Amino acid sequence: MLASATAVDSAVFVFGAMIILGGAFGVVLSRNPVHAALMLVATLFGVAVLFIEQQANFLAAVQVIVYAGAIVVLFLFVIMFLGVDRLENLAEEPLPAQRPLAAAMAVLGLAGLVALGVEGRWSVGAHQVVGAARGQSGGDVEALGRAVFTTYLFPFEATAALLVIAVVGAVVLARRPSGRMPGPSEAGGEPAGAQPSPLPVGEGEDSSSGGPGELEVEEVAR
Amino acid sequence: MTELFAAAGHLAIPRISYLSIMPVLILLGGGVGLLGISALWPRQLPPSAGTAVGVLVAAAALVASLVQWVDVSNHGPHVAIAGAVVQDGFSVLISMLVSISVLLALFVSDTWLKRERVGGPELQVLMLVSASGAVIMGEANDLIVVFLGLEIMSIALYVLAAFNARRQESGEAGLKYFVLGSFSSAVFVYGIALVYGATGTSNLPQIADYLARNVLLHQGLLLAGVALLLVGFAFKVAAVPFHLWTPDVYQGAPTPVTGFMAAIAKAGGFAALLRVFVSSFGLLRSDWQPAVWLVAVLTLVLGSVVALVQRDVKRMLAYSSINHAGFVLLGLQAATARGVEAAAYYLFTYSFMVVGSFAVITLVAGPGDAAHDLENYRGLSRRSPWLALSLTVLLLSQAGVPFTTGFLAKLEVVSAAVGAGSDALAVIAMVSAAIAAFFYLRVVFTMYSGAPATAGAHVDGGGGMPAELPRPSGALLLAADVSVAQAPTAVSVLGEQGTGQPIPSGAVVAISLCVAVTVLFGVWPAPLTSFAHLARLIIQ
Amino acid sequence: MTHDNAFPFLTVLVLLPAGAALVTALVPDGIDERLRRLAVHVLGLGASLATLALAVTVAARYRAGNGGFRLVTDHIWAPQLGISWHLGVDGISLFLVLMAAVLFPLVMLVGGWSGDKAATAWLLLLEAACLGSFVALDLILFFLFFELTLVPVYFLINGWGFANRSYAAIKFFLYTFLGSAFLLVGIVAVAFIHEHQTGHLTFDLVALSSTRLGTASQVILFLAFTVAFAVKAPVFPFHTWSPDAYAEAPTGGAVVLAAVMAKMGTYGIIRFDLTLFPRAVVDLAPLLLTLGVVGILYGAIVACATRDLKRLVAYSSLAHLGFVVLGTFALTTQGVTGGVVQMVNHGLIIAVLFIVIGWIYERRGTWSTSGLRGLQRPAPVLAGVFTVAMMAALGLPGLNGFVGEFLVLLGTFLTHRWWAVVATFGVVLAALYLLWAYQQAFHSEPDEQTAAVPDLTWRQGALVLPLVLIIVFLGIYPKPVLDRITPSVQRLVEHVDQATGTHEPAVARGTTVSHTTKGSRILVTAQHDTVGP
Amino acid sequence: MIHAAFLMFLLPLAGFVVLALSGRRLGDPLAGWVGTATVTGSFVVACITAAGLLGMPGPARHFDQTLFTWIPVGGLNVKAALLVDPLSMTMALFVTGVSALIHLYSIGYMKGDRDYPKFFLYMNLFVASMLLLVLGDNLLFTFVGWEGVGVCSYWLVAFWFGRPSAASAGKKAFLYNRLADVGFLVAIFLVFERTGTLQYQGIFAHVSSIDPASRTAICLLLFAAAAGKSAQLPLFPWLADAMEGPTPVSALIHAATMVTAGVYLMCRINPILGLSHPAQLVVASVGVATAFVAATIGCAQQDIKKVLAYSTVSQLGYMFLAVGTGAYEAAIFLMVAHAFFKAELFLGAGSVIHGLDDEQDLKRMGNLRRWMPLTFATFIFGWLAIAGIPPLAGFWAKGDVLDNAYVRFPALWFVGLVTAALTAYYMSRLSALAFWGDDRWRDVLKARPGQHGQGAEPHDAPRVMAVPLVVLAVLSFVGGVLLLPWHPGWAPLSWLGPVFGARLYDAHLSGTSLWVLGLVDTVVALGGLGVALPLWSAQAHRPELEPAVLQRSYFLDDIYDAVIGRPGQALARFSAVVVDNRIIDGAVNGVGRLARLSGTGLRRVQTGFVRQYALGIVIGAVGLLAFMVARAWS
Amino acid sequence: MSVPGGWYLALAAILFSVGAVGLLVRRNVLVMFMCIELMLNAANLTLVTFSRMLDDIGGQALVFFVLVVAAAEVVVGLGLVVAIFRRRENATADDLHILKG
Repeated sequence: MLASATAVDSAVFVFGAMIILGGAFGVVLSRNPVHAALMLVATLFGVAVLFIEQQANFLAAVQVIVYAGAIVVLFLFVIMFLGVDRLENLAEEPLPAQRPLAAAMAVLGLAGLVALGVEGRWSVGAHQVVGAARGQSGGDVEALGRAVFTTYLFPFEATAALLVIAVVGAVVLARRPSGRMPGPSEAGGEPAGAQPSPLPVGEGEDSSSGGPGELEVEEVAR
Repeated sequence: MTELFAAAGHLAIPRISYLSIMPVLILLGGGVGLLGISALWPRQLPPSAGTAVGVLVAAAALVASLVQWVDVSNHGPHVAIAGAVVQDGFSVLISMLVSISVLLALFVSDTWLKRERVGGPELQVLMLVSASGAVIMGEANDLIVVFLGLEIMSIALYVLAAFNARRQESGEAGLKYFVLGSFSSAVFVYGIALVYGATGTSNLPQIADYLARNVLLHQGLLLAGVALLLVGFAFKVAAVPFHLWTPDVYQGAPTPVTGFMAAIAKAGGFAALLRVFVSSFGLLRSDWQPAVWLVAVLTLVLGSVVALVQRDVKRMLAYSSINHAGFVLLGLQAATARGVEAAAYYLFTYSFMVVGSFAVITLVAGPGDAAHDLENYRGLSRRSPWLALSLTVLLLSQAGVPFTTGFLAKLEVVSAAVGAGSDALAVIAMVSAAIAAFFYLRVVFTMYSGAPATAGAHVDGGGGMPAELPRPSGALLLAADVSVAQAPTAVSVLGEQGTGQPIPSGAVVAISLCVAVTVLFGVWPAPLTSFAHLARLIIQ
Repeated sequence: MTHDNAFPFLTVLVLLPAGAALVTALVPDGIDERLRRLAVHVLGLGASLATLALAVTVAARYRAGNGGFRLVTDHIWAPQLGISWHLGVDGISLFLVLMAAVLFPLVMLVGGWSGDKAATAWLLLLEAACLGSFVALDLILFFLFFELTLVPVYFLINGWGFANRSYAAIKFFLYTFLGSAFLLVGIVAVAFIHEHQTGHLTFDLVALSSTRLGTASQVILFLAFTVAFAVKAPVFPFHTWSPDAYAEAPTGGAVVLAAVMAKMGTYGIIRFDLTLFPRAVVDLAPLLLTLGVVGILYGAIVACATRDLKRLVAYSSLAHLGFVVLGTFALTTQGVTGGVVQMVNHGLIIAVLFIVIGWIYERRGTWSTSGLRGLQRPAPVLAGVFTVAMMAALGLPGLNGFVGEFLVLLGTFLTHRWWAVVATFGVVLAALYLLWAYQQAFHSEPDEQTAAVPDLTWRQGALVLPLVLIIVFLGIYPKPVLDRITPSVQRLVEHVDQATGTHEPAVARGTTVSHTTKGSRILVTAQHDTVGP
Repeated sequence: MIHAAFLMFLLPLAGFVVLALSGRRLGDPLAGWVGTATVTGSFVVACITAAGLLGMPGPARHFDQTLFTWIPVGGLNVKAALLVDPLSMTMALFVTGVSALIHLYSIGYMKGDRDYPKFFLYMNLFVASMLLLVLGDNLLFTFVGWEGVGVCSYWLVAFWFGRPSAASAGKKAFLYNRLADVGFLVAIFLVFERTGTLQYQGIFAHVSSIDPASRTAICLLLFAAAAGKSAQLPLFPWLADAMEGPTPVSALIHAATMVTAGVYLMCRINPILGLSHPAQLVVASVGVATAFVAATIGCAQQDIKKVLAYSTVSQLGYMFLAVGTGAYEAAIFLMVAHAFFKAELFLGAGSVIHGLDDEQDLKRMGNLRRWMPLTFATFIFGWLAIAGIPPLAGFWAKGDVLDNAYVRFPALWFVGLVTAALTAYYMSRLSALAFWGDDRWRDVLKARPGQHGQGAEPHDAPRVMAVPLVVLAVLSFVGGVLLLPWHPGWAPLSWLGPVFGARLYDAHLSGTSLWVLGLVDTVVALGGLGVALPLWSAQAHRPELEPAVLQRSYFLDDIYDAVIGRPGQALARFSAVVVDNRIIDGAVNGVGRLARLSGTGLRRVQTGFVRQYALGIVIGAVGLLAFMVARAWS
Repeated sequence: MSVPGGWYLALAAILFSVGAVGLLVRRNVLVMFMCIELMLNAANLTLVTFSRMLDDIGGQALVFFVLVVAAAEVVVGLGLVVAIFRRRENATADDLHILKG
């Protein structure tokens, strides 16, 4: 089937797939979380490549910018910040039967999905419900923009709520607890007297790094 | 839809029917507004103020839902905003349920916040925003909107679960919830992708329409997507075997949050689940019904059986909530209008029971929110009789004792199941209810027994002595009306006599309301059942 | 079915004790203890006596006629669910209502809990639920009341019971609750089949009785219903909660459990099984008859080996309810009527037995026959009361127990000869264990402790006197009762006959036989060939 | 005046009620007089009623008095009604008469008893029940009386309940009767099933429509009941134990009246019985077998009352023999005569016992004729009567029975004859031991401080006790002589004709045969007497003549205990401990435990490790996926 | 003629599985998060593939929203990690098991 595609397309697909899978296995198999993060970047990049290959140029850009640029950086930041970058001994698995079962499940699930694909046992849906993806005058960016502001207007607005929560959540979580953190056995006790000072909370729309940013200041001050 | 694209280059923004999303807007706007107020407030915003604003917001959302209801009654159900949301009886019922739940939960958390002194209005904000997510799920008419609602609700809940930074359990609960929640979200998204691929759209009516018009040569893709969607939903509503997070999270989360979570997450999850499966995948019901049947059985049995051996009351109620999820699944499995109605009714009544129960648990837990062992409930009837009585009513209602809403809810779902020919499932459900009754009764019994029971003195020939008198000190039936009627004075009545500490009025209001609804509509079911009867999906 | 009256007697009958329960619970705790106890006492007793008066009024207004339901009230209660507040009495329920109404005031007084706020409120609530289940003509309404009884009883056992009370209470609750699980599903299924046929969702018994059900579904539904009823009654082998519950329950609780609540099970069988599933009833009659007979013999045999008086009475109760089952599934006028009469009689008898045993316990601190000796010497009146109840229990003619047992056995003999013959031996066994226990507890010379036991006080005597008188009266002159029960039973039996195409033996109905005081009658001998197993 | 019939049983019942309400206040002896008066009144009413009946023409001597409808259900319509006919009136007359005498006797006998009023309470109730039994106009009403006398017997046997043996004996009596009553009940069912009525007249009107097998079944079932009540094989062991009751009770209930109820019942159903030859044979055989067996046992008993008890059993056997041979009138004759002389014997024995401070052992009596002349004198009549010495009542009655047996079943006649010899033997033995020989009672009285004081000597009974003794002695003598058919116009027994029907009883014997048979009877009786009297007045201890097998009544009690009692107890224990506790309750608790166990097991899945939870989700997801994909595949 | 969609879909399925397995076998919470990102990417790839196969821009729009959700999740998730592991040395997911049973 690959042969029926043009050589370039095939090459790009194979290249992208290799990066993606290599990165993915890298994430899973890296003992060092930092390495894992970097491997993740590879995967994300590979996905972006395949996006482009499928004429999703805008998404490819967003993929690289948001994912690789922001999210992975955030990961790295937290890894460094918490100092949890110790090596993980992948050879041992404290939970019995975890790995064999995981492998078995993966094989089973994958077998199902892939078998469906290879057998061609799936019918795909109707064409062009929201709007054509190809051959648009303004390219995929305009098509996507049109879709987002018409058909997907409400979801688009709803993402605002999502971001608000992200911000508030990060703030709440990052705030230092005012009292001790009792273990389960001595849970309870008197609430500490001092009230935590409320963090200044901006009404930022998308400042996804706001929370940790504040945190950094505090931690450093300590 | 095509007319949108008629004029190339000109963007035809769809008309926004603000009424359709009014509850969402109110909850969301209220949350953000509260955030703003607290930021602008010169000092720490007192919890009462946060509660007040939150309650107002919730009440406004409730009013908005009522307006929606009038609208639906007058003009019939309709879709809005480019078909992304739907306004029908079912969605209105869900948004009312969510509004009321968040209102009650705010009352409860007010008490908790004051006692634990864990800071500002973020709790209320998160609750409001989370509630908005649940409302979105209820009115979502597109898989992606479902997903977004689910995420809005869940992400807020992750944070809420971890809200009490002083308790390790809270953090652990939050993280576990988050890891597993995101994992299930990923599965869910993958499911969306497959369904999208199989049908070419993510819009629910369009999916139904596509399935109605086309005979799929191979259903593999579609059914795989359906399975994965089911996994995502089942996770949210804590159906076995996707329930594993539930006990840990319920136990670890701050108690008011647990109540809130139990009510909201179930409501939102089931709302979307019912809509997606019954209206979009209705034609596939013969395919997914057996799966749901199995899941429901597992859920019913496991929920009741494992709860038997719990000593932590919160954890026990977590398992009980799993059991309840099984009951709601009966409504889904029926996949009929009656089933949807029954499920809606069940969710509606359950939210009162569960919020009320956790309100009492919040109070009993005491400072530090840690006293959740069954032993902590021993003799509660003496320390604060009305509290014990209220919990008794709520637990009995959960057990399905007659003349409570809990019974009618079970009756409704069982009716739906039987009506759809799932008699065996109905029987299993009722048997599980009987098992469940045991652990509810155990709590009740513990509350009403003073000293450790005189064990071993079995009457093998009249050797037994008449029991010392740990006697229930009130009549169950009355609790509701009494506590409502006496709400102003109830503060002192409810007061823990041992400590002389009055119970905050917030919790009193919440508990009274929950008990009142549970009993009132148990005795006089007509209004609520008629109301639930309106919970119709736009397409079935 | 006629709406005889504008005044809703039955609704008031149910709501009066419920309302009194509410008021009782609202008696404030703050006031002076004596005043509070007095208020509670007056409330509890007053309400139960008022209920009794109302029940007597109902009975007085009841006209047997064709045996249909009387004093019917029918209001829609939950329209979406098809539930209606449909109440009515016929001959079958009338006397159960009366019996319950008679016993509750007594229970208020004998428990040692008069003046206790919680106990009184629970009891009143229980009374409402018991009466409700006897007069409910809507299946869900019945189920509601049927289940509602569990809660007060649970609390009464748990709060006021004896050493092992919590085990007994929870066992009772769970067991019966579990049984009800099947009942609920069965009820709903019937209603849906009816809806499927008529397009009308209703749980109304009268409406549902016209539902056409296939044999297979009848059998399944019958079993679902009957399991719940069998647990409640209890019918062998679903009885093991009862010895525990009866033994651990306080005196009044045991009285209500055994005398009133047990009847809800057998009443349910008669009222619902026979009405809704006639074919299954006929087909499965041998099974149920066998269970009844086994219950009769087994209860008696186990009772023989029991030294605990309360448990002994529990097992005897199993045997007695076996008679009710037997009579019911005999499906003859005599059998079913006998079953109904037996229910009432057993209620009265076992009430006296439990009350007296409670008094024995008060006096001697035990109810084990091995711990008692020679009670008759110091307490002859107490012994006398016990003797009367015991004699009634073992079916001595002239006391009420005999009428029911005789009718049951006779009615059974007409259709299922050998079951009746075997069951008749249960009568012997009843004498065996009762007399044996009596001899243990009451005969011989008393030891020192027992010799000092006081006899019944005047108050106690006055409490049981009405019951003893009723026991004697019903034994001598049961006609007023039988005249009201029989038409309703005949109606029911006719319903079964019509639905299944079977025929009650001509002898039982007595319609085809000309009848004179001289007893000259014409019998078609050919009919006898169809009789018997 | 015949309409006053209901007063017959209402009077004792009223006595019962009065005594129940105020017996304690009346006290000793007023309560006794109240009891006696009501029964005497009852006797008077009986006489009046009988006179009324006699006033009617022979075949129409039948009067039905309906009091009220008792159990009306569908086709069943049982009335509380009395049937006054010659048979029932015969019974009623002698029941009330003997009862009145025994009540009178009891006033003296029971003097000083703790529960004096209660005794008369029970006695009155007994008389009322007995009259109900006799007068009932339908099977069920008869059954009421039947059970009523049973329960009164229970109370009276266990009257001295302080003695465990008395309490047990009462229970035993009741249980044996109860067991037998199963037959009665089933017979009632069968009768109703076949005829649709329980009224005697109605049943008899339809006798012909009852199939023969059912007829036999009905008869045998009723005979089973009768065998219990009348202590026939194999149900007689209770009667000997019943002697634990006060002696007047033994005299009234266990000799004169209640135990004869079985005979009465069989006579009552004679229209059915007469049509069933198998049943007749069974009745006769069982009767004669019982007569013989009981007589042999009677030969070896030491307890004076037990000898009398077995003799009662034996005599009842004769009565059944008569019933079985169709000689109902003979049965009734013997019953009445037996009532007189056996009551006499019991009361005499009671007098002896009374005089010896409650000593009942024959071996500790002796030579009492010296000390209790009146008792002795009256006792002689009873003794000779039962022994069959002419011209006392026993001779005629027994002769009548044997004559009929001779005609119908010669083999049975022979057994009956042997029994007659035994009867004479054991009664003479008793008399010899009690009234002749040495004063063996001296050490007994010395050892026991009784009401007579240490070392006191036995003496005759007080006057209230003496009067009945004398009256009954006279009746034992006269009863037989007067009833003889002295001339055709004087045939008191023929008035039973309408009840039994002439066709059923016809001896077919010539005058000569009658004389010969009578002679044989006399010789046999004298033989028994002649052997026993010298033998036992000389020496009280003759172990060789009292084998254990007879002393212990053929070990029947032990056999029952081994065959029924102990296995029964084991079964009960097994049912209670193993079946109920372990299996049924165990299953219930096991289900509970299973739920708990599975709960405990399943909670182990909840390890707290988030990765394992994820694995759970994956497994579930893969499972669902596999299920769905599999559906798509197929 | 480009590569057939099936290949992309299979690739996405493999990626999804690898992510899932990673979540199951890794103890480091952050790496677990990364695995979730892998799974989300697999979903995105699927969506884009379908978008191309169906010539429908809707699929790409969905990807857009998934991206936003992923971002929000990561923020909160990392916030949680920070809150919990701030004072712990080298904590792993396995160390969190106070709550169990």
